[in-house]
Formats: sequence, C-alpha cells, structure tokens
Amino acid sequence: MSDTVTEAKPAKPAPKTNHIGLTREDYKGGPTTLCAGCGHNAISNHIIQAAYDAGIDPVTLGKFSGIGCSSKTPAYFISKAHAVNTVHGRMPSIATGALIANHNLVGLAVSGDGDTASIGMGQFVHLIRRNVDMVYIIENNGVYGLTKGQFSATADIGSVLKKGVENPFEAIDLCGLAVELGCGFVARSFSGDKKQLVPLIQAAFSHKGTAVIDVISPCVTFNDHEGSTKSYDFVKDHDKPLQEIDFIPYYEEIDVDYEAGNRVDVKLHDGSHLSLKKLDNNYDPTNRVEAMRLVQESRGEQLLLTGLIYHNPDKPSFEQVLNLPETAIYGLGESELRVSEDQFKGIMAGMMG
Amino acid sequence: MSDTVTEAKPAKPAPKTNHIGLTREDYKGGPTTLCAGCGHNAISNHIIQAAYDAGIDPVTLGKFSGIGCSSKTPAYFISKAHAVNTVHGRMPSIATGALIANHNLVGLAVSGDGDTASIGMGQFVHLIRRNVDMVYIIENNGVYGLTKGQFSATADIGSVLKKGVENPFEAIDLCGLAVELGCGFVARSFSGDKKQLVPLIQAAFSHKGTAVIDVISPCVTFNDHEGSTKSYDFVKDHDKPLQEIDFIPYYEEIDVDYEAGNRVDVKLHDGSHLSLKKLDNNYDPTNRVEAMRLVQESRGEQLLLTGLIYHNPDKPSFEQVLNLPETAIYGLGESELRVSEDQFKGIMAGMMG
Amino acid sequence: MNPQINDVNIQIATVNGTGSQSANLILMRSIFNMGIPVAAKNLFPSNIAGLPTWYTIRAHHKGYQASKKENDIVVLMNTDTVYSDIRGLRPGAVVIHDTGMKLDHALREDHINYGVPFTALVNKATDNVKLKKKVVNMIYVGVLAHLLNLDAAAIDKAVRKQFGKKEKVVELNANAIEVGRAWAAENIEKKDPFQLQTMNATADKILIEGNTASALGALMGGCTFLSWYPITPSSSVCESLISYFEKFRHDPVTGHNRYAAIQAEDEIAALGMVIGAGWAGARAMTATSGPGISLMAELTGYGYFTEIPAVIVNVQRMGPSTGLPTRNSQGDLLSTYYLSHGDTQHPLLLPSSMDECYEMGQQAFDLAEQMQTPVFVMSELDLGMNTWMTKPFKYPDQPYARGKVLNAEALEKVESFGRYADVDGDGIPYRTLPGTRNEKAPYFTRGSGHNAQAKYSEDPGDWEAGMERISRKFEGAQQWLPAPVLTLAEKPSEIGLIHFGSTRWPMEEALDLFAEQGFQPDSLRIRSLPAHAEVEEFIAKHTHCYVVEQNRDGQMRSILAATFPDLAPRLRSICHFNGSFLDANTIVSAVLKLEKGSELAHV
Amino acid sequence: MNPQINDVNIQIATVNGTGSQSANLILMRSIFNMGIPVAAKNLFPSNIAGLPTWYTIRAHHKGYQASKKENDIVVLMNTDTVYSDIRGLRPGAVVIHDTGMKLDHALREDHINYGVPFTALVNKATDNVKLKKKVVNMIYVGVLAHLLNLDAAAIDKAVRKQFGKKEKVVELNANAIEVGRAWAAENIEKKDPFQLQTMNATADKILIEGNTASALGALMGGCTFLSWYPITPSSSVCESLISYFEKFRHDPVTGHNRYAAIQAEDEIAALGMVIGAGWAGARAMTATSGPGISLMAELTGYGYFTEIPAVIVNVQRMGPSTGLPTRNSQGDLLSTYYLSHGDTQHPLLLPSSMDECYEMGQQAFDLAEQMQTPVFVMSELDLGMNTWMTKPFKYPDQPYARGKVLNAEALEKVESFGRYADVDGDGIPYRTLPGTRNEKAPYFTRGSGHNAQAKYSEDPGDWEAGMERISRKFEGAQQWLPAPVLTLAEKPSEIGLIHFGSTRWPMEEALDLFAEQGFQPDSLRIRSLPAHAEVEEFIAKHTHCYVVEQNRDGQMRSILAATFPDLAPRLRSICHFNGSFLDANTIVSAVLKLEKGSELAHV
Ligand SMILES: Cc1ncc(C[n+]2csc(CCOP(=O)(O)OP(=O)(O)O)c2C)c(N)n1
Ligand SMILES: Cc1ncc(C[n+]2csc(CCOP(=O)(O)OP(=O)(O)O)c2C)c(N)n1
Ligand code: SF4
Ligand code: SF4
Ligand SMILES: [Mg+2]
Ligand SMILES: [Mg+2]
Repeated sequence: MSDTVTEAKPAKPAPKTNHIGLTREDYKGGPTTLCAGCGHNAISNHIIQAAYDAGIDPVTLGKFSGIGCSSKTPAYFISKAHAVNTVHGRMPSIATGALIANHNLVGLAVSGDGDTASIGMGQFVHLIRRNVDMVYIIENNGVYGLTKGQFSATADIGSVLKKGVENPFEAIDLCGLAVELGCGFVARSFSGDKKQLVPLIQAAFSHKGTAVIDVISPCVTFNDHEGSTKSYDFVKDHDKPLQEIDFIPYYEEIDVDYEAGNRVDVKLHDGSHLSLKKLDNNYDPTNRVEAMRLVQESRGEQLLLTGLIYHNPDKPSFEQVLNLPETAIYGLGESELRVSEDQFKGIMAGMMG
Repeated sequence: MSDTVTEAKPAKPAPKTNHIGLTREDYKGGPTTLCAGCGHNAISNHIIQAAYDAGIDPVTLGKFSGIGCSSKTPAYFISKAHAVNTVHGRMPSIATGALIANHNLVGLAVSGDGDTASIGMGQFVHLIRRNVDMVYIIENNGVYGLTKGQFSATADIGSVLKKGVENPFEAIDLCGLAVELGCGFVARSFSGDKKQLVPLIQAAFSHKGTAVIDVISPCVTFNDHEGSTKSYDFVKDHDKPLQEIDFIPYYEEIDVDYEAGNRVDVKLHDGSHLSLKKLDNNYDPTNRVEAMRLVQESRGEQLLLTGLIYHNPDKPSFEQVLNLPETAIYGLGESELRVSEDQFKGIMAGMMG
Repeated sequence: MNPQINDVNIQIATVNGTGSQSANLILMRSIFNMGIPVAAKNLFPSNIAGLPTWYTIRAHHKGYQASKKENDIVVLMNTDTVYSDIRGLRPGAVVIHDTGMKLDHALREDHINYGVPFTALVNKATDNVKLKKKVVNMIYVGVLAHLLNLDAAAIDKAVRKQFGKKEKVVELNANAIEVGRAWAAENIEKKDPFQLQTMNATADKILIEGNTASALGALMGGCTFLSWYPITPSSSVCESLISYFEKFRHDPVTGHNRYAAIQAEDEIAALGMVIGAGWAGARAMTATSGPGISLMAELTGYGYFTEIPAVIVNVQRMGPSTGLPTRNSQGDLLSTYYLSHGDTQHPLLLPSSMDECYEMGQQAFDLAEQMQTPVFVMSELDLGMNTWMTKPFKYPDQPYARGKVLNAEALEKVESFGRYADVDGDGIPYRTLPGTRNEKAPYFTRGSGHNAQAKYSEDPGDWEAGMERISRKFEGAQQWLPAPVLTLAEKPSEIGLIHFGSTRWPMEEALDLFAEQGFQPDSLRIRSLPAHAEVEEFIAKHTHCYVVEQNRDGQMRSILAATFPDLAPRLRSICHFNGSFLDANTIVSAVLKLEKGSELAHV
Repeated sequence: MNPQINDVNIQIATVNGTGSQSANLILMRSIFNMGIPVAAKNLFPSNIAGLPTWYTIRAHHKGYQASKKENDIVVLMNTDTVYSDIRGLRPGAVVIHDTGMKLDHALREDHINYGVPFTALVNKATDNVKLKKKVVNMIYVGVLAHLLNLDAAAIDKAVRKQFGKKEKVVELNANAIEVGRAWAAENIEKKDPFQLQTMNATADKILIEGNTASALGALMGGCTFLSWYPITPSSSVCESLISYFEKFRHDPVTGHNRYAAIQAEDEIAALGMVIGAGWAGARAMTATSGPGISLMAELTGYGYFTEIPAVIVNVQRMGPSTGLPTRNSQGDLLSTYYLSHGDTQHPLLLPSSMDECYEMGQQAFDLAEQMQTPVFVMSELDLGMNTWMTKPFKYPDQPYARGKVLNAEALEKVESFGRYADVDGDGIPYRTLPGTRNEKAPYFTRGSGHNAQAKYSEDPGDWEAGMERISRKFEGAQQWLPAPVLTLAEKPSEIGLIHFGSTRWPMEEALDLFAEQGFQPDSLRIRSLPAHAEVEEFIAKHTHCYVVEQNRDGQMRSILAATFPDLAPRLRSICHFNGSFLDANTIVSAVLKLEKGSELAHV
C-alpha cells in the first residue's frame, strides 16, 4: 500500500497509549488454544493489562514458562517479547540463566501447579533462595490440565475429581512455602479477580527479586465441578481478600487519599507504591512471622487468603549478589573479556618448575 | 572348632541385652571411613544406641541413604539390616517404594544437607507430603563434605568457608519447611548431644509417618572453623534446647515423675511416650502455628532451636492412605493376585463388538 | 462404476473436545459388528480442546490394520481445515460437507461431493442447545450409514456399547443417526462405489487400545506396584492399570488393596519408587514417554548396576524434546538402549500388536526378575492410543518366573551368600529381600564399586569381574527375550526386510503389494534387543537388508551395525519420521526406489 | 649392575588426608627442575581421609607420560596395603619401608629393601606433635633425594614452589628432607641401579592439571557464565575457572564482576541455567561427570532441538551409576553421543592432552555458537586430575566465532526473520537475542514442534523439514570439529590403531614398543565425533583396525560401526575397563595377542 491517502476517512480517534507510548494492542499475543472459559485465558488478559498499565517495554521483557496448559499461555500475550517455553518443571533454572546473562531483561514467568509444585518443586525453592529478579505467576488449578486432569500437589485434601477420586494429601501451599523460604514478594489471587490481580502483577513488576503470585485459575474441563476446591464457585465462596489494592506507578503522582489507619502504603523498588486498604483485619504484610501465622490459620479455616501476603523489599536480588556490571555479561566481547597476553604469560610462568 | 570345652575359662558376664534379647553388639556396623571427629560418626553411634534401646529388630529394618559422607554412614551401623545406598538426592523415592512394597519394614534414612536440601529438595518435600512411615535423619553440616566443602543450601547467610568465601543466601531451614509442609514429627538436634538425640531417634521410630530430625553435624575437615555456623563451637554457643527429653518405650512402665506444668507428655503411635521437660518457655510442640512462629523467631535471633519442634500423631501415614493389606504386597503370589480365568474372560467379552 | 466392497478408508476431520469421538467409535464399531475388519487411527493435537483432529476408519476385508494415506471418504466437520482436507484428496474420493459451511469455491469437481445441512438436521434431532454440538456428529454417522449400507442392528449395538445403560442418551443418539440416515436416503444420490457388506471376520475378535493391553499384561503379570507421572501417550497405561487394580485387587470386605498405585512428583521419583519396590521384592512398574525416559537415565543406570528388577513401559512419541506429543515415533531406541552413563545396555521389548503389548506386558516382569535389571517395553503411540482389532488374549498358563531369590529357608541350606557372586556360572547372582529372617540375608546395596559380597570395593579386579559378569548375564539371559519372527518369501530371496513394532502392519500389507509386483523379499520382525542370533543369521543370509523404522537416524540399523559389525555393510536404512502413521505405500515406494532406482508406487 | 639413568617409576603408597600430597609434588617438581621429564598419576579413593592412596611418579628421558604398571621403587607409608604393595612388585624393585612397621616376614628377598626409621627421623625434624604426621612424608623425599641423586637446588625450588612465602614452613620441610637425605647418605648402602641426571628437557615446559587447562580454555574462550554442581572429578574445572574469574574478571574499582558463577542445586538446574544464558547470548558452560550427564539428558535434547548453544565439560569417571568416582574411564561416549530421547546426536570433543583441554576448552564455545547446539568436551579423570608436563599454551590469535546472530542493525537490513529458516542452505539458522530493539527480533522458543518461523506446528512436513535441516547442519558443521591426527608408520601398514583421549600416551609409547618388535602399525587419534571423513579413509586403507578404548563395551567401535557400516567388519575392539590408568604394555600385549595369537609382552 502506498502512503498516499486516496480517500478521506473519518478521523479515527488516536488509540490510547501508556506512558511509554504503546497501545494495549502492542501487548497482545497469538490466539489461545486453551479451552473456552479456562482461567488461564483470563490471567493472560490480566497480564496484558498489567504490562500495559505498568508500561513494560516488550523489547526488554523475557517470557518464561514450563510445560502445561498454563505454560502455553506466554504465546497468547505480548508477542513482541522474546519467550522461552522450556521443559516441564525446569523453567526456573532457564529463566535464572537468561536473566543473569542479561540482567537488563524484565523476567515474567508463567507456570502451572503441576509444573511448579510437583516436578518443579526443587527449582522453585532454589529460585526463591537465589531471589532471581522476576515475576513468577502460578496458574493454579489443582490439576494437570494438559494431561487430562490428574490431581496436582496443590489439590486440597478431600477435594474430588470428576470421576469421584478423592485427594488424600494435604495441599502444598506455595505461598506458605514461599514465605517460609523468605521470598520477598508473595501474593495470592484469583483469575476472576481482575481488580485485585492486575495491580498485584504491576507491583510484582516493580519488585526487585522473585515475586511469587499464586493465582487460583479454574480448569473448566477437569476441575470446575462440585467437590473441587479450585472451581469458580468454590473460590468465589471462600475468597478472603486481605486488602483492597491500588497500584500507583512510579511515574504517577500519588494522589490516593490515605485514610490513616485504614491503608497501608507499600513502597516498591522502582518507586511505585501499592496502597492497600485493610479489610477486616489489621494485617501487616511486612511481618514474616505474622504472614506465616495468617497463612496457616486461614488454611485451617479453608479460607482462600488473597492479596499481598508478604513483602520484603530489602533482600538483595541475585544479580546484586553477583555484582553484575551495568553492561549485561552476554554483551561483553573480547575487549572486555580477554586476559592480556602479558597476564596470560604470567599464568604460564606460574606453572613452570 | 568343636563343641568340647577343652579348658575352663572364667565365666564372662552375659552381655546386656535389650527387650528383644539383642546386645548392643548386634547393632554395630562396619568400620567408618569418615574423617576422625566427623559429627556423622557420632550420629552413627547415637543411632546404634537408639535402635538398641528401642529394641528395633534389625531384620525388619531397612536403611536408606543418598550420596555424601553422611549417606555412607548406613554402612557403619546395624550391619544386620538390609540397606540401600541410592543415588544423590533420590533416596526418598527409593525408600518410598521399598517401604510401600514391604510396609512391615521399619524405615531409617540418613541423608546430608546437600543430598536433601539441594538436589533432593523435590523428593524431600513430596516424601513429607505423602507421609511415608520412616525416620529421616539429616546430618547437616552446611557443606558438601564428600566433594570437598562447597556450601550447601542449609549454610547460613554470612557464614564463611575456610578459604574465606561468604555465603550470600538465606539458609533453607529444613525444620521450618517440614512444619510448613505438615510433617507430623519435626525435631532438631546436634551430633554432640547424645542425651537429646538418642531419645529423639527412639521417638521417631515410634512415630507413624515421616519423622524428620535435622541434626547439626560438624564437618571437621571443611566446616569447623571460625566463621562457620555449623562448627562445634558455634553450635554449642547457640544451642537453645526447647525441652529436656526422656523417652519411655511402650514396653516400659511409665515411672517418670510428672511435675505437672513442667512436663509435657507426648504419646507416640506405638504406645511409647516422650516426656518433655519444658525449659524456659511454655512451648507446646503440637501447635503447628506456634511451632512455625518459634522456628522463625529463633532464626531471627540466630539461635539453634533443638528438641521436638512439632508433633502431630494423627496424620495418616502413606501406607494407611493406600489401604495396604497385612501381608505386604511384595509377598503376594499368583494365588492372591491372579484374576480368575472367568474374570479374565469377562474382561475379554467386554471388549467384543 | 464397479462397487468397491468392504474396502474403504473414511476420515472424519473435526475439532477436538467436541465429542466427535463417540460418533467415530460408533461408526467403527458398527462396521466391526457387521463382521468387517476395521482399523482406526486417531490423529489428535497436543491440547485439550479446539484444535483439528482427524479420525480415520479403515474397513478392509483382508483385515489390514495399517494406516492408508489415501482417503476414500472425508467428512469435513472442521472449518479450519477444509481447504487442506480437500486439497489432499485424490480424484474420485467422496467429500461429505456441511452445506452451512459455504464451500462451493473450495469443492472440486473431481470429487464426489455430498452436501449435508447439518444444522437443520441436528435441530431435528434435539432441542437441547447444549447437546447440539455433540449430537451433530451422529448425523454424519447416519449419512454414512445410508451411503455405505450400514446394518441397523450393528449400529444399534454400537450405540448401546458406547452409552451403556444411559437409556435416554442411547435414544437421543440413535435418533440423531436415524435423522441423518433418513435424510441421506431421501436426498443423496449415491455416486460413489463404496459399500459395506456383512462378513464373518470379527466374531472372535476384540477391540482394544495398546495401552489397555499393556495394563492388562501388567495385571496378569502380577504387578503390585505402580508409580507414574502423567505424560501423553503413556498415561492411559497407568490409568487402565489402576482401573483394573480397583476392580480386581480391592478387597471390599477388609477395604484393603493388594496393590499400590502412586502418582509420583516426576519421572525420577516414579522410577525411584519402582526400584525401591523392586529391591524390596515387589513386581513394580512405571510407564512414561520420551521426556520421562530421559529423566530416568541416572536411576536406570543405578538399577542396571545394583541389579534391581524394574519394568518401564515407554510409549514412544515423537521427539526430541517435547516434540510432537501426539505423534508416533520409534525414536527412543538408541537413547533407551544405552540409557545412563558408563557401560550400560538394557533389554528392550518391542511389541508390534495388542497381543504383544499384553504378552510382553507380562513377560517384562519375568524378565526383570530373572535378569535382575530394568526392562523396557518400547510401545508406541500408534499401538498404545489407537483402537485395534485383535483376537482375545490368552489366559496365562505359567506361574510367574521370579528369578533367583533366596528366602530364609533357602539361606539355611547355603554355606554363604554373596549378593553378587556368580554361583551358577550364568552371570546371574542370587538376591535376598529385606525382612528375610536369616543372618546371612542382609547385604548393602550400592551404586558404587562393590565386590561379589556387595562390599564397597575400588579394586580394579573386583570392578572388572563385576562388569564382565553383568555382560555374561545379558548374553545368557537373551534366550528369554522374545525371538524375532521370520516371514519367508515363497522362493528364496536375496533381499531381507527388517522391521519392528507398529511397522509390522504396513509391512505386512507392503509384502502383499510387493508380491503383486512380483517382488518377494523375506522379512524379519525383531521383537527384542539385544538382538538374537537369528537376526544375525537372517542378515547373513541376504545380500542386503532394508531396516525400516520410524525415526530419522536409522536407530535400529545403528544398533544392528554395532552388534553385528561384520554384517553392517548389508544394512540399508529406510526411515519415516514425520509423525504420520506409516502406511504400506511409503514402504513399497522407498524400497523399490532403492532397489530398482525407480519409483513404482505413488506415495 | 648397570645404572638405569633417568628412567624410574616411583610409587608412594599412603593414606589420604595425611598430607603426603605436598611431599609427592615436591618430589615430582624436583625431578622436573632437574630438566628430566616427569609424569605423575594419583590413584586416590572416593572419601576424604583415611583410605589408601598411591601416587606414582615416572621420570623418563623420552618424556613418556603414560602410566607404567611396574614400579621400580615403592615407598610404603600405609600399613593397610603393605602386603599387597609388596606382592605386586617385580623382582629387583626397591622397597622403602618403615622399620617401625615390622615387616620382616613380608619383605621379599628378590627386592632391594631399604628400611628407614621414619619415626626417629621425624622426631629429629620437628618437635611439634601435630605436624609430625605431615612432615614424616618429607623424610622419604630426603631418602629418595639421596638414592636418586636429586639436585639440592632443584629440591629447594620445589619446596619453595609448594609452600610459597611461608618461610617457616619452607624451612621446616626443607629441613625434614635434609634429615632424610643425610640419614640415607649415612646409612643406606645403595644396591639399586636407579639414578637421575640433570637434563634439559623441561625448561620450556609447564606442569598443569587438565581441569585447570580446561578452565583456562573457558576463560580464554570468553566464557562469562558458569553454572555447576560439584562432582568428582569435574569440580576443579569449575573451581579453577572461578579462581580465574575472580582474578581477571573482577573490577576492583566498581566491585563488578564480568562473569556469573553459580553453584546450582543439581545438574538439571546447572544445564538449565547454561541453556538460559546461552539463549540470552552469553557464552555459558557447565562441567560435570557421569551421573550429572545422565541428569542432563532431557535438557540436552531441549538444547539440541531448540538450537541453543551450551558447553558441557564431562570429566569422565568410571560408571555405571556412582561407580568408581576416582577412577578413569572413557565410558560415557555412547550415552553422551545419543543423549536424550528422540533423534539426537551431539558433537563430542575428545581432548587427549593439556593442550587440547585448553584449546578445546576455547573451541567448544565457538562450536556451540556456530552450530547452535550443546557441545560436549569429553575429558577424563586421568587428564583432569593428574599433573601433566606440557608446553605452555598459545595465546589466542583469533576473535571469538559467535555464529549467526542478528542484531537490531542487521535486522533492519533483512526482509524477514525466521528463527529456524535455512537462509544460507547450510542448515544453520539465524538467531536473535532477547532485548534486541527491532520488531522482527522476538520469537518464541519451544521444545515442541515448530516451523521455520518458530511457530507452533504439528505439521508432518514442518517436522520433517526441521529435523532434516538439523541433520544437514551437523554434516556441514563437521568441518569445524577437530580433525583426527594420523601417525603413519615408516612403511605402509595394513593395520591401523584407532584411539582417543588419554589413550594417546600409552599408545605413543606402545608404538615405540611395537617398533622394537618390528611391528609397525599406523595409528589415528580421533579428536571429535561425529567422525570425520578422514576416519573413514583411515579405516578403508587398512585391512583391520584396532579400536583401543577405556570402556567395557567398545563404545567408540560401536559408534564407528554405526557411522561407517561398510567398514564395520574391519574394526576390532581392545577394551580396558578396570579403572587403572592404561599403560603401554597392556595395549601391546592385547594387540599382539589378537594379531599374532601369541602373548609377547608380560602384562
Ligand atoms: C518430563 C515431563 N513429564 C511429563 C510431561 C507431561 N505433562 C505435560 S503438562 C503436565 C502437567 C501440567 O500441569 P500444570 O503445570 O498444573 O499445568 P495445567 O495444564 O494444569 O495448566 C504434564 C505432567 C512432560 N511434558 N514432561
Ligand atoms: C548426580 C550427582 N551429582 C553430584 C554428585 C557428587 N556429590 C557426591 S556427595 C555430594 C554432596 C554431599 O553433600 P551432603 O549431602 O551435604 O553430604 P556430606 O558429605 O556433607 O555429609 C555431591 C555433590 C553425585 N554423586 N551425584
Ligand atoms: S484443560 Fe483445563 S487448564 Fe487446560 S486449557 Fe482446558 S480448562 Fe484450561
Ligand atoms: S569431609 Fe567432613 S563430612 Fe566428610 S567425613 Fe570428613 S568431616 Fe565428615
Ligand atoms: Mg494445573
Ligand atoms: Mg553436608
């Protein structure tokens, strides 16, 4: 098509853009191949929204996932970013390698409960231990969707599969685990709760270090029936939000009304803020011991605690621990890397007689 | 040699025996090939003592380990029991298989901090989730002894290797993790504390389900210097015992004086008792939320909490969940297993047109 | 136009997750119920719902079970693929399409096109909006029933089989089929030659999937311990076995289970549990596919070297890596045969049929316990997940062969026990199980160097002796492995065809096609590795042999070349590796091309 | 008795963890400092302290670097092994023993026995009780200094090298050596023929361990990313590399590191990180041994199929399973070559020397990036953990070959970018790195089926084309792999010897021994797999070839048979697999036995 305007068209309103000048369109992905109604699809949309709102530059984004229906989703959002769909349960290590080789990338990982809590448990734990700077979203449906609905390790004790099988094991609580491991950003949400999840994802982007968000995401095909504790109905009935959440990005003036005593302001690494309106408790998300207690107690009461569970901005991220230079190491060439001929001769000399 | 007594010898006193009529000698193992002074050697002795005291029948015992200096130790105690020295980090699965195939075995596992907290993290978590009935002792020295002293994932943040390298990562606290995962028996001790460790091991034998004992066990060769937080000196200085512990086996009358309010009696699955003399706190080891709180708090204070941290006797063990028959499944033959010819024909008929 | 009787290849192109599977099974079973041999191939995507799926039913009087590339009839139910579905179709084929799809510009004149108003018809069949998406599939069953002259009773039986006692469902679907049939009878002018006529070739047959057959083998083979991690296409081995366990090994009185089935956290743990259970004396198994096999590498070597029985069913799918999880392959031979570092080699069983899935499913346990080593059953997606027609299986007439285990009584009688001592000179040592009440029994199992007494040893002599003994064990134990099956041509032939696994079916058909062209090679089907002496003899008797296999690198050829280096020059590779089910014509044309330098058959 | 000059094999039998290593190094360095070529082999157990260890120093004027089975002198410092140490000794050999050990009944008259009162002597050397255990080892250095006529200055230099600036330690040890020397001079009547005389064959040489050489290669090869999990015998590759990193890549001003070195939680994670880093564009590596290789199977296949560069150094130890972690082996060829399920095959580099550990340590990064695939450097414990004499390494004169990467600028110029498109017809596609600011850059990496545009695809054609392209890539890229090294006999020979890796040294010596017997085969050292055409030519030129290797199953022979089936009948296997370092005589006798049916050499 040529540049010449051949016919006057009614001027379309310029599409809305975010603070880096991109439209929401710029964050879209390929068409989903998941089941209609799958919670994961909703999360993809929330990720798009959060990345758009936060003004994440897709060029600097790296998307990571393992294997599973959930892990397919990075193909369905932000196609303008590079992505690695890895092998089952080993995404954390691959993301670690990529994000250390190029620590200027913004890391965004999506995994499933099977991918993380079963085969991936070891790598998940060690990712948190290293505090690799990335957002780690678990799309948690309590089953292995892609292999047709077996229980995963996050399935609650007593929950029931379609064909009647009951899960005899206590669920692994990925948030409890993350807090115990000292993860600096631990949140839980629900795929259906855009209002809560979008700011949480934005905040996770602003956190320096591993930010874990465990998102209950119903599998409509295999785990959305009665007896399931990861169904839309169950989650709606048992959701206990810790806070109402507003996200104030670093590039916006803080204009939220702080009703003292009713709101907690959480300052994030990049200068952004989460403004948390406390609900019926006096919850302080920066107190690890308290966080642990609350997680445990609500578990006992079969309540699904959602919101920001724990936050500690002070833990050095892995790239900080490694003292990486400003130029990411992947970009270094001979001139920065090669030992001089003299130095080399020195090494050799040291090995002589 | 013939039976005839050729010369009168002074009658040796009959060796002391335990309640199943075995001598301590019957629990001994081969000569150790570990370094002199290694904490692991002390633990081997404590295991021998505990098994002797508890009257564990070596014939029914299965010993399991992974790879590491620690994992070599099953060769150095109770040679009269079958043993599997498996591969690195995968002992939990092999033990699970063996103990389910023959659930009449008593399972005793020894692992290292590298074997459990690094490569073995995934299997450790899932062992606890399944609650396989076994004693799981971690000989925790904060390093990989057998590969010459690299940090393991239980090394404390800030602790220092011989050559000066400092560990930048928060330690994985295997007790905290086990409590978070709902393990029914969680204890910590010190290789040098025979008085505490022997009854704990005995109690672990009496527990139905996975009993985790994290034992700090100094590596004299690579991690016993100043700056180490797993050295003999450091542990002695930072040990905070929760209780004084007495073990009263099921076959003995309880004759301990219960000073009401000062002692907690923990009843174990097989009828044995642990009598815990509270020290300077009012600690209740059956309260999971409290256990978690205490573990976290003492961690903050750099104290090494030792003793019985958490106990829950009510969680069904894996063999119970599986509803195994009295005759262990490994022992079933054609008569118990084979579908009859009629039944088989029925299966075939169901597949016809 | 001559009628083409009992020889038709029907493909239904649908979207997965839309319930077409029931319709397809009813169609296939209806034909089967008419006594006509059928073969079905399901080509489905690696997702749960919404992507293209092709189900192909081949009815052939000769009972050919292989896939055929050329379809005679296609039913186009998937808008997304109509163009390519039509494009790939040979002239003269039948296209059944939805008149609602508006395909006029895509339809070709060299096809026989039957338009069906599916929406209108399903509206007749049911008012329930929710059900329409599923029930619409019954319409094409009805249309085909008319076109092919399907027997009403045969259909009725198939519908009942499918929906069992749910009378309402049976009625609804039967009615929808009838709607389709009646409409077709009234509106379609039959222009194609395809017809089905009642035969009597299926009365003594069953229909089964290979994974069910494998599970049944495990059940009958005395498996008591299953540990697994879900992965396509092997999951249904485990799920079927669990169903059988629940049905036949659960004691309703005590509530006890004479089995343990454990969903592991990954494949490493799955094999770990199996090895633990095998060590303790249980017949234990796992099933997996490519990625799982790779993860099992370390523990397989451990099992090999500690000599612990284990059964691993590998239902092969297309690799490397995640690859094509729902496509067939024979691509794991090399990596499984040599799985794990150091000198290792594992017995592979290579089933080709439902019968062999069942038989080898049993035999694997005997072999594992007799040889004291991990044994792999190399099934394939084609076998495992497709429905096959076969004779009912044989009820076992032999006791389990449990190998050399010394119990307390036996230990009383022996002077000493060395776990790795070669008492019988066959390389196979004796073992004892934990819990054995005899003081000679306990030993220490380790993957590190050990001597005949299972004591730790770094002695070069101990190491060499141990490793040589294991080699000897494998050599001797080969007698127990399934021998190859030879098919001799009528006259002596200089040329041999070597194949294995699912290639059997296109190969059998290819032999018929070859014969039609006056070419009569001998053929040999390998059923296990390490290869028997009969394989060597076969190669030696032919100037050259084509090794036909479903992988890129000629993996079987490589193994044979390494095993029989003197004969290696005689081996030529024919490899099919695009994931489609192999058909006879592909073999024929590949062989003839190499053989005569000319391409005789259209592929 | 004729003196035997500059040809002596000295073995010190000790207990590990007792500090004998310093004494042994001083002894070796002293000889080296006299200009006499040395070779050292450390045979140590798989524990930390308390078990038998043998350190062997071979001094030979011709510079032979291989192990020699027969010892000329043994120093018995370990009570536990004296009997077997003496038993294995040839008549005429020298036994240096501790008179405190009371060995009179074990000593043999056909040996030359020198009793040394070690306790009395060490008491003279130091009063510090704690130090005596260590210092006692210096006594035997002194005794040998006298016996062999070691140069005082050479010893002094060696002591200083060992203890550096710790003057007190230098003094203490030098004194202890002198105590031993003086005592021997006074009390030992030399009855043996072994003597050392100053030469000039080491002035331009260095002493180095292969793992250090590998690390240096990685440093010079531009490695910026290391992820590893400790395992013997590979750990020191990583530990050395980290030392170099700390020394040369740490910016003391900013405090920044131009590298990342990560201790992973296991080998799966180690390779995962390397692959992630490679994907992002860093030169990344890991080093491991057998069990680690097995664990890396799944991710290796992922790297192969997604075409991500990665370097994996496999310092081979004896497997299967945990095996003998401190013994040499070439037993991982087959499993590494075919590592991972599905059709996979990986480039293997086979270093034989310090030089090659260094060179291939660099080259592996070029290859990985040029070929876009995981590359394995198959080192060995013998190379990696023993100290070798070699020429100083060459400072690199070439820039890194970073393969086909399109940056933002380059993308501007191309019309379109398809990650897996074969633009150049060489099978090697272009890649872009994350963070590249061009809208053509982003693509989706996946281990599942994909087309040339890196889009998800289950299409048979896409699959086949992709897999064929990868095959092509390997064929074309072979030119970059190190070619074999040919050693032709003086006259044309019908017989070839094929070897690789550490076998080079006993083989070179064996060629001399063969020549002495009038037998002159050609030989070829393979330096990489897949095998070059030169290998094929070599085999084709000989009626038969012996493939000499250090594993049980003839793994190289198997690979060659599969690669060159037409030549497979010419290959014969000679396998050494007991974990001892291979020596020339073992090769000679094995070849001659097969060649002439007679055993000429005593093994
Ligand atoms: C090594 C390996 N084992 C098994 C599989 C098969 N597999 C694919 S996805 C999956 C489970 C996915 O579950 P989850 O992570 O919860 O994702 P969901 O589909 O529920 O979103 C499994 C077991 C695999 N791809 N790789
Ligand atoms: C798969 C694998 N990777 C690495 C090793 C090498 N390795 C042996 S023991 C060990 C660490 C042991 O540490 P730990 O469990 O703490 O035992 P310790 O020696 O400290 O008692 C390692 C890494 C191995 N044997 N197998
Ligand atoms: S199977 Fe479940 S998890 Fe997978 S796409 Fe469908 S609804 Fe989602
Ligand atoms: S190295 Fe450390 S852990 Fe190993 S035996 Fe010696 S002291 Fe114990
Ligand atoms: Mg899931
Ligand atoms: Mg340790």
